[in-house]
Amino acid sequence: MAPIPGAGLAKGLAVTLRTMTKRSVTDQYPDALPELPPRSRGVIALFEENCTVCMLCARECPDWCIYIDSHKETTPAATPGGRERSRNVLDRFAIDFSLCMYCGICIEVCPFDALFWSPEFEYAETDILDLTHERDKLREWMWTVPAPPALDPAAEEPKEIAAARKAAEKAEAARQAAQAAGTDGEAPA
Amino acid sequence: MNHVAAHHPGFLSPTGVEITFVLVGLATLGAALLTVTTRQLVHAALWLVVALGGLAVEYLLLTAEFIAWVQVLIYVGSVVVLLLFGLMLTKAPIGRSPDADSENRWVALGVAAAAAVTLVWVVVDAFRSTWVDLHGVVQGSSHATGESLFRHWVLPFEALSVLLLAALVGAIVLSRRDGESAGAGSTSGTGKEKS
Amino acid sequence: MDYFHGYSVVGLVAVVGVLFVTVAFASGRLLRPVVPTREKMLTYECGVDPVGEGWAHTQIKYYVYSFLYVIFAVDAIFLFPWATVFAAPGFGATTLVEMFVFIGFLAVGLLYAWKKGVLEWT
Amino acid sequence: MNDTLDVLLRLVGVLVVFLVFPLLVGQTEHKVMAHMQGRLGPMYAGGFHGWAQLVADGVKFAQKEDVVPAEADRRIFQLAPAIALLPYLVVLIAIPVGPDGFVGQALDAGLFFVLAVMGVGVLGSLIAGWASANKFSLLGGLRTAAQLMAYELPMLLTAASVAMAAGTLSLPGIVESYHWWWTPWQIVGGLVFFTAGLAELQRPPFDMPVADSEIIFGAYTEYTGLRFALFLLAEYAGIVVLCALTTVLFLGGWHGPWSDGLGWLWTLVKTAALAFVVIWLRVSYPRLREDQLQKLAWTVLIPLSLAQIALTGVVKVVIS
Repeated sequence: MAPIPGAGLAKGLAVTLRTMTKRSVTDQYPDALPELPPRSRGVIALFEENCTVCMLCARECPDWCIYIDSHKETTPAATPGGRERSRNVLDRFAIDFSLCMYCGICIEVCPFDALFWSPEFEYAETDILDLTHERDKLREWMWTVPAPPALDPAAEEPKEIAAARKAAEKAEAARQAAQAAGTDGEAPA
Repeated sequence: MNHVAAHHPGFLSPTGVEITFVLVGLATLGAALLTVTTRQLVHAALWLVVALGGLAVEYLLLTAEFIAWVQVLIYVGSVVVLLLFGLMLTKAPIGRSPDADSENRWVALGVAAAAAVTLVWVVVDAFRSTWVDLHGVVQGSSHATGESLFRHWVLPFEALSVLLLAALVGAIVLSRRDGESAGAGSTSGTGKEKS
Repeated sequence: MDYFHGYSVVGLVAVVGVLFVTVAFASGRLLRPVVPTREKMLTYECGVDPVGEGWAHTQIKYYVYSFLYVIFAVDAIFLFPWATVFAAPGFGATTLVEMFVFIGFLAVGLLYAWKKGVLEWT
Repeated sequence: MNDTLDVLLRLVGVLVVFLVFPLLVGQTEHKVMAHMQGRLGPMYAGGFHGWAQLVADGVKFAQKEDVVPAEADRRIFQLAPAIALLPYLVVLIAIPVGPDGFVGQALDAGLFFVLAVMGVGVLGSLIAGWASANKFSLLGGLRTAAQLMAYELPMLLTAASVAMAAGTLSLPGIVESYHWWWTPWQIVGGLVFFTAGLAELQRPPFDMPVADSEIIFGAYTEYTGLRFALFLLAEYAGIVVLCALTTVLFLGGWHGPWSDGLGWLWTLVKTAALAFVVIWLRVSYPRLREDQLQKLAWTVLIPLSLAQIALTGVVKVVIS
């Protein structure tokens, strides 16, 4: 309820005038790069050395924008008389970013940590077909993937590190046990 | 007249004014003819703009400054807008309207010629010995118009206001009845039994 | 002769304006491409093909606004010659009253229109 | 010879003002509007804060294809921008900038001339709306007509009020007889005049005829390239004319608070301030609905202007 007629109008004018005198919030993007928040979803990068062509990402993708081709290679048996192994070799890994909706499901489901979010976002193209990026480009983006953020100091140890540490401890224990056994065996002998 | 022109070599000498007057008059006449002969309704309205504008220039050349701009303001600025508004409201088509011809061309021509002859005769007869003094004081300035209007013609002026009021009320009454018979929701219930 | 001088300058401005527009359009013709296609020449309706005709039911009662306007404009015209003389010696209060009578009638008309609900659109 | 040169200078001056000032207003609008919305506005064209943005726009417009829809009335469609633009150029010559003949051409009925000719410009958008053969254009044209008819009247009435106060219709004459107490005396009339002028120019918040969220761009929907640019130029030239006219009629033109020495500068400063207000209003207020527009004109502005006329008449007769 405005006590004076037109008070609301004056208030509107005051708001715009005040905004004009303040600094604008525009990022001058191409001149000054934006400060991206952690975990920015810019583009999906492929760490292809980790990929086993399990196809989980392609199957889980809601809009089917991941294309994977592969073939099997057999490696001769490592030991004479052993069985020869077959191995999946990646031929093509492409993501069509004109279809991708940046849901990140492929990254979530990848069991071997081959897909990562990169904050890189400057990959606009003038032709929509050029938005399908092949594995070399996806591999290049891997270099822009930031290191995972540091853990909370009070957090539980990461599982893989815990596993590695346990393995290392076990090996150390075994080595020490062996050493001990070696010296012990000498003593009674 | 000649020696005055020699004293003031303006852009338009009195003879220049006369020549311009005749040329603009011819253009106005042409535009008026196109107005009544074109088959395209909106084009007719636009030719009317040209004709009315031409008339305004004629007034200007006769030093009737005030009337000239009244002509522009009232006729070009509002009567033509009224016409165009009406044409647009009633879906004036682009292109020819076959029913724009009432098939009475010759009768209309006769009426127009008779009206023109009467008007010219009356005007010439009435102002036989009066001449517009082009190189003297401007005779149709707003000051002069106001002076004669409020010194000599006060009563017609007041009568005009009554006339305008009548026109206003008439327009409202007519449009209200139209609006209600068209089934438009109206706030007053008085007109319902009429339709 | 000041009068004709003044208005010939006004006329010249109009001529300059017409020249400006002509030159602009002519040079535009030289500068711009002309690549007509059928789709370009279609009436624009936000991308879909035009539907129906460019006409919808419009209530003719809005036309009364234009009548109101013309009548009031004719009224307003008389204010101008009046404005130049009413304070001059020999006119004064009488002329003021005359104009008030004139405007009074029109104001009655406006009140009538207001009362009749013509000035509301719904 | 001297006379011819003088006239030529005035003509060139008017044309230059007509082509430059609207661009200045437009560029100011770009920047002011951006900052009022917490943005920066154009920053690249021309280098320094995008000062050449509108020049770049002009170059772009001139190179664009001129599309005339197949259904349109070709000739009239092409003519409409000129009709919308030219009246403002013609009007500009009668607006006084400084004392002692610093005006394109002083006319005895200057005020009346200006109002009459400005009314013609609307015909441009009207016939553009009709000739486009587009239903949105037609709606825009209808709204333009309705808006003109509602707001021309308060403009006329308040201008008459100033003419009464000055006792003349000549624009330099009006400024000549200005006293500082005119502004408080005519303040209501001034506000009504400015508001009605904004509405005639279809500037926000009175931009119903070009409401882009409803009818695309009203009468200008089908226009492209240069013709569209001319419509825009007409709008900004209209702002210049309206602000200059309000300055001359209600704010005392070249009269400054301290000295009249830099008269023309005062006129320009006041005009620029009003142009800023025009932009400011655009940023601050939402668009009025069509019925609100009509109601505002007929039930607020016209009664107010009639009251202003009564006040002016009484005060003038009492003091004379």
